[in-house]
Amino acid sequence: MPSMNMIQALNSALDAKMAEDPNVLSFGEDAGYFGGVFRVTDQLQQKYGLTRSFDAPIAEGGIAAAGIGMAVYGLRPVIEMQFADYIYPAYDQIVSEAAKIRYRSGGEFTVPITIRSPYGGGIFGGQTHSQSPESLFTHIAGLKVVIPSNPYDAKGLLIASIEDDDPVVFFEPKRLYNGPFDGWHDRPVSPWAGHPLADVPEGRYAEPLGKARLMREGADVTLLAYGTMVWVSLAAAEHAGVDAEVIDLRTLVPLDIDAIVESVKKTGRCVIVHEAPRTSGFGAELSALVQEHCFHHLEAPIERVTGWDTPYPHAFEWEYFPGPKRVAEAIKRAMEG
Amino acid sequence: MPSMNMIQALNSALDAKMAEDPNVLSFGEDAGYFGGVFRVTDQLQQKYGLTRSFDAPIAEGGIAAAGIGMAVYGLRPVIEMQFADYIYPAYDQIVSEAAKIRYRSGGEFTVPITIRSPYGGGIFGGQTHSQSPESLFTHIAGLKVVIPSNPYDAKGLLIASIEDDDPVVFFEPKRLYNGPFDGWHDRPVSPWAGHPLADVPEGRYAEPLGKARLMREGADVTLLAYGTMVWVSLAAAEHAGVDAEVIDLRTLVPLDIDAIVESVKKTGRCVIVHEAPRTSGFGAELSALVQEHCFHHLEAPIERVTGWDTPYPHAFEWEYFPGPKRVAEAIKRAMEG
Amino acid sequence: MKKNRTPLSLRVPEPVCRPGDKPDFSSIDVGQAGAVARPDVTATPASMRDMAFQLIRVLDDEGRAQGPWDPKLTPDQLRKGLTDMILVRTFDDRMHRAHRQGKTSFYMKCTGEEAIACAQGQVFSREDMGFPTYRQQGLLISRGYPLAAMMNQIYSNAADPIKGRQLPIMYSDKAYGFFTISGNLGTQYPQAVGWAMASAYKGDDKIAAAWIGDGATAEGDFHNALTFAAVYRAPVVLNIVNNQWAISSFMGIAGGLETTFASKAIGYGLPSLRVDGNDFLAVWAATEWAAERARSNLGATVIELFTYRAAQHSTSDDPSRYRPGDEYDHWPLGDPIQRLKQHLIALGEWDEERHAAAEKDAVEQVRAAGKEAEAIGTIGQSRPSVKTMFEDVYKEPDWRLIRQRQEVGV
Amino acid sequence: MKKNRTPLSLRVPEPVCRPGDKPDFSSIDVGQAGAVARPDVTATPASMRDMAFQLIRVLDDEGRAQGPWDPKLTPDQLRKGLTDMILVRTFDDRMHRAHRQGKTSFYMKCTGEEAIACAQGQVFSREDMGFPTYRQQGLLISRGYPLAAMMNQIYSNAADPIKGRQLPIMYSDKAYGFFTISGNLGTQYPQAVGWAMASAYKGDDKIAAAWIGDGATAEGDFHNALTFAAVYRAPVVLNIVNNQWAISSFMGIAGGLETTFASKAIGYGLPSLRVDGNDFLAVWAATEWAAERARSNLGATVIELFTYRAAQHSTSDDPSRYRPGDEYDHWPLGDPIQRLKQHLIALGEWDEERHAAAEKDAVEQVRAAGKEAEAIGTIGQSRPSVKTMFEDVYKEPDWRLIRQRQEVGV
Ligand SMILES: Cc1ncc(C[n+]2csc(CCOP(=O)(O)OP(=O)(O)O)c2C)c(N)n1
Ligand SMILES: Cc1ncc(C[n+]2csc(CCOP(=O)(O)OP(=O)(O)O)c2C)c(N)n1
Ligand SMILES: [Mg+2]
Ligand SMILES: [Mg+2]
Repeated sequence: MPSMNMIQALNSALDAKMAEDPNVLSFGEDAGYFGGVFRVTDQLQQKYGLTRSFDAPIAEGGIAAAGIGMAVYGLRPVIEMQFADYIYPAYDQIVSEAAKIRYRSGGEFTVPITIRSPYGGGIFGGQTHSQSPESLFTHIAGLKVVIPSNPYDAKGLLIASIEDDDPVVFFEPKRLYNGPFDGWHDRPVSPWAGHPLADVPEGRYAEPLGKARLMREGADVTLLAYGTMVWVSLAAAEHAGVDAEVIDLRTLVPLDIDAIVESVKKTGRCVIVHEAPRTSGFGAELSALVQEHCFHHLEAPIERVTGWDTPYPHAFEWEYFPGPKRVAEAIKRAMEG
Repeated sequence: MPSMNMIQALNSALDAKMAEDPNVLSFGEDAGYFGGVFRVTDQLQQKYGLTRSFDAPIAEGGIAAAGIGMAVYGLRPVIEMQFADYIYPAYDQIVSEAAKIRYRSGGEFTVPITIRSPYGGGIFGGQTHSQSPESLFTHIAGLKVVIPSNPYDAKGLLIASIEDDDPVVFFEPKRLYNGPFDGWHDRPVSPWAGHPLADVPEGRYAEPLGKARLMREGADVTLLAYGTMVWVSLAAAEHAGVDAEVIDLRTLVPLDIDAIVESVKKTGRCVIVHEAPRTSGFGAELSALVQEHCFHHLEAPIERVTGWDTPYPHAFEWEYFPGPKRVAEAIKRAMEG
Repeated sequence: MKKNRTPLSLRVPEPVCRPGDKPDFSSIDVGQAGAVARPDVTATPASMRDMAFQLIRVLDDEGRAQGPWDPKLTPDQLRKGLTDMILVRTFDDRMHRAHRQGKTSFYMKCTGEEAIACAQGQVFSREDMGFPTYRQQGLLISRGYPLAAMMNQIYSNAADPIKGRQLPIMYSDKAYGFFTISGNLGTQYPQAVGWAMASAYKGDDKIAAAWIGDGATAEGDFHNALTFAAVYRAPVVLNIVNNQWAISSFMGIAGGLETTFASKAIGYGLPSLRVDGNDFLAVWAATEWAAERARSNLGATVIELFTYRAAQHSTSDDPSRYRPGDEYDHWPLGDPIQRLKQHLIALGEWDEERHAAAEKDAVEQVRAAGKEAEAIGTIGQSRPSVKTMFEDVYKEPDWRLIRQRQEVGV
Repeated sequence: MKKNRTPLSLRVPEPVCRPGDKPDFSSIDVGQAGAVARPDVTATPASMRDMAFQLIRVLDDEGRAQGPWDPKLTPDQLRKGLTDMILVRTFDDRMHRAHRQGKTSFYMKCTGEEAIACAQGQVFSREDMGFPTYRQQGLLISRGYPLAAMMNQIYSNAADPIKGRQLPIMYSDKAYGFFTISGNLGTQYPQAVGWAMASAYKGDDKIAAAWIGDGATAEGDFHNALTFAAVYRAPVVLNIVNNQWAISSFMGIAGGLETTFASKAIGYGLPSLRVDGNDFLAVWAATEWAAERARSNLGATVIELFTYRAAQHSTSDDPSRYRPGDEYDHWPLGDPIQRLKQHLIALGEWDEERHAAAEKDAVEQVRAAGKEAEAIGTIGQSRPSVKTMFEDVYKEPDWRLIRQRQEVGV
């Protein structure tokens, strides 16, 4: 089985679907000939032709709207938003249209679109190349929200998203494109090569939406994370020396509530980690759900470790980024109760 | 003191500020000559002239951007988004620009804008005249979010918002414009006239941002609400026959955390009510904050009573709307623990 | 560096007339019927920019068809156009009354604009996809869509085809080539372009059409639509219904004082036509031209349909608060029904008697449909099953929706 | 209804040349220096639509100033323009090297486009407000902004005027009439219009100017800016820097094959000028025209500045992957520095020796500034105090920010 980094795995997902389904096409800013600023659509135009993987005008709203129109027609467009920070001009089309067309038309028109977007920090991208806007989409009924943390899931979840008959917002943690970054920014980073989750089969396979992945079994505390924070959480558990259970949520909507509840009922403690600002981040929803479902099992307050309630500050990336130290401290607080 | 409904009180706030500060101006779709589809800006053009209260093109993003540019210049624009459901085309300008200009310019440029918008359901407005998108703004560092529940606060908070040196998103619960609607849609509705909170002074006064209002003192359970849900919560408390403490948050950002914590520590129980869909609604943040601050005082799981995770369905308004019955049930669950 | 001597001042456009003023359309030049040339559909956009500043008219004041844009319709086609328009107006009047009677919470008429959708509903086919706004009920009606089904939607009753989910008049019907109307202005416009791109991508032969109001052209979606249509040469017809009003704002607030709406196409390199929207023949001919262009893989055309919103914006509106009550009477392009009637009579293919009969027939049709729909129920009396509230959010409900439905007990 | 016989197909524009191809600009007509008429600033937009399809050029191939657009600058003004451009290019080169040396995480050059900001920085004043994108460093440099302050920003060091908050080159300086650059393309454009509206509202005499790239004109913000500028007759100059590339996308993806970017103004009823952006004199003259128009309360002008992005998009980019490496050498409008140099020499106001001295002086200035900035520190070596991370989110921090700051322990 070839070892792929996340970029290659995502590219392989698109390749597999485009090979098998002529209704799948891809477009976005710089996503055609050039293959995308992160190279996720590399060589697809060369392989499948100009009309199946192409450049788009710098108009995220237009890209989303055109994709919606295509999806209504019966295609399965995969559109790229160059950075999640630039998804806002498309916000109306995504939340007012893609999310609601099935409902408002009584089920007659549907929008099987996949909206890919690199997201998250840790790449020294400053305010507008580092944001994590996932909770702005989890709030919208009608959207699914998917965030893989490794090459194997990236491919399987992207294929599942493309095959899904509902609109999916698919955020790619760009800090993980090349390796399982654990947040120790001052230590050498490891590449994906050789990592078991970088063993990515050729061809089509799908990972179901709505199923979390247990990354580490543990008895003492449950860590809920997604994207880059999965690796940070694993590192933090190790750093804290605590037998933590680490759950990679993988899809925020639909959420694998059973996996979460089962784990927290077992451990009685819960730490939630995300990069987005704290207030009204997805951690708030997770915290609310956990206390609603596990109130009588909780032995300590649920902790949230998150980005601060500030814009993403270029020079203070590592103070802003919820690194293993901060997560480990939260684990300790959760353990002390 | 004149008795005013909320529309009159908001109009009076604008009038007071425009009279006193030539830098205050107002514009929006149909907001000039006609005075706004809800008449909040009625007669302001006639009184202050064409350039101080005027119509805008149907381009919410342009309205926000023009307002931002004016605010940067030194004016204090008050812009109207005709319905909160139509704020999304302005989302990028609000979250990427208004919210971040002070920060990204090192404090040199500032955006003292007020973004008014009627929001919420209960008026049979269907999917696109009923939404409650507040949590999409509470997540954004740099924005303040204000939601009054009565004429007195509406005026005082709008004046405070206009005077505030940061961008404020000011949501007006349109179901309350004409009366303190308590969610009993099958019972006669009462107008504001005669209500103590409809006694609105002429001229300028401000209610501070960041201070909740205690609407009902109680010992048994804390109800957290804002906008229309304040009145629903009061009705629900009565309906449930429980000695509930009802807190009107009034501003979601900055939030009066002390008032919340004090109350929940006293009652040990908490019910949160909002109209927006449940997942990632502001109730999630409130729930997370309450359990973080009051974990050891909680005697029952925190309840959330919210809109469902569906678009706002025209024919099922009252099944969707979190009415007093549903809130009362949640109160009972909270009491039983 | 030069400095201006006098201080700057902010200009806010105002209409010529406000309530109490005498209506005045003297600033509007409607040209002459038959005067505008008809380029070949293969003409380059650059060669026909002047089309954006003229008004294509076919019917003259005497009701005769003039000039190169005469679509040469058969008497049957003309009569169908006329009776369709009559039916639309009759339906509108009835539904407007239904609102007063409390049978629906909301309604929007297209009075004075009937020629547009009734002609275009015939030029485009049901296999094409229309992306309408809320004033193209004529598309459905001219295609024989069951009036009762429209009423069921308006009444949100148990037979509402879209299950009570939307405000009245927000129809949706795929089989009739009618895309689900959005409450959010403008969003349909670039979607239509995407749909057309998909048809081209597949090598199919279907084209798309979209409608937008003069007011809503200011939305970013309008810009996106024209950019994408031009760049990818999408087979789409982009209609701008310039009825001069956007609720209480006159078209000057959308930039209509500065230039024509048709001229917006120029900056994208798209061809545009500017058409008398109250002239059934002109609308038909221009639409046919644009549709043929799209079908010939020559890309998109923008059509400005110049008309006047004769009625209130919606049942929630009272135009006498912001414009002279009798403004419509002075509007130079008249009434589309009267003008087509006059034409048919001039042709000897129609007369007052037949007209009266057609009006009576329309009333009958609407009455019959009304009976059918009201038998199911008007608003509040009947509605779809509550459990449908939780359906169609996704193809399959997730655990949240299942539990929420259980909580409601349905 | 007619159906097309042949199936539709989707058109995706492609540039004439890709890597490996021989550069070919034969499809581009640059016209003749001096050939384009100069309307009076009071001309109506409708009377000057053709300006959008011509190219205003002053400097001919021999470096002589030709025609009615010659701004008749003094030799001192010309020399300042030239030395400013040299300084900009020198600064760019140095900062680009600084990136390779790990002193900054990012840099963006404006090579080949220096004439635009250097000329316009003189025509507009510091009391006016410029709303730039990331390639208008010439505005600051031509106004004598301290190079060391720019470097401090680029290095995010302790003296960074914007406290380490933004990516390198995202300058902000109110006193220099330079609005904080946004990472989000296009947003500044309608903000500039709002700022100009405010000046007009107050009866002041300040005007605004904004810059946008050819690629970013596709954003909805562009549409909003032009609509609001036209409707409220805002005193603003709206510049489109058409350097033919948007990262890897050629201008055809933004609609540049279909028409000129200047022509976008027509659909809003705004006047537009299309200008040789590599011709310092033409840029100056067109800008002066537009600025005078704005200052005279006649409203906004759109200026397309036609140029070529000679360097890579940013330090993260490698253009040889998507266009011929030697394309710039074949670009017909040449290099702005060379052209102004040639002009000054032709006037007898400059020579090779003085040019070499100017280049040396620029290197010296940049070196001195570099020393100053590097003494404070390059990226990672020095930065503002961590506690500033929590400042300026609001005027006053709320309890969240106070507690979060405490959590960080600063
Ligand atoms: C995005 C958005 N903004 C505002 C509205 C509120 N609104 C509904 S109709 C209307 C006026 C539209 O005018 P126009 O586009 O000219 O269409 P017309 O009603 O004249 O047919 C407005 C402002 C809306 N529905 N959507
Ligand atoms: C809203 C938004 N979308 C996408 C980007 C990413 N991006 C940065 S520069 C750029 C190309 C811009 O091209 P153009 O406008 O022509 O300006 P130029 O770089 O040529 O000066 C893109 C796509 C962005 N910064 N903002
Ligand atoms: Mg209109
Ligand atoms: Mg460019």
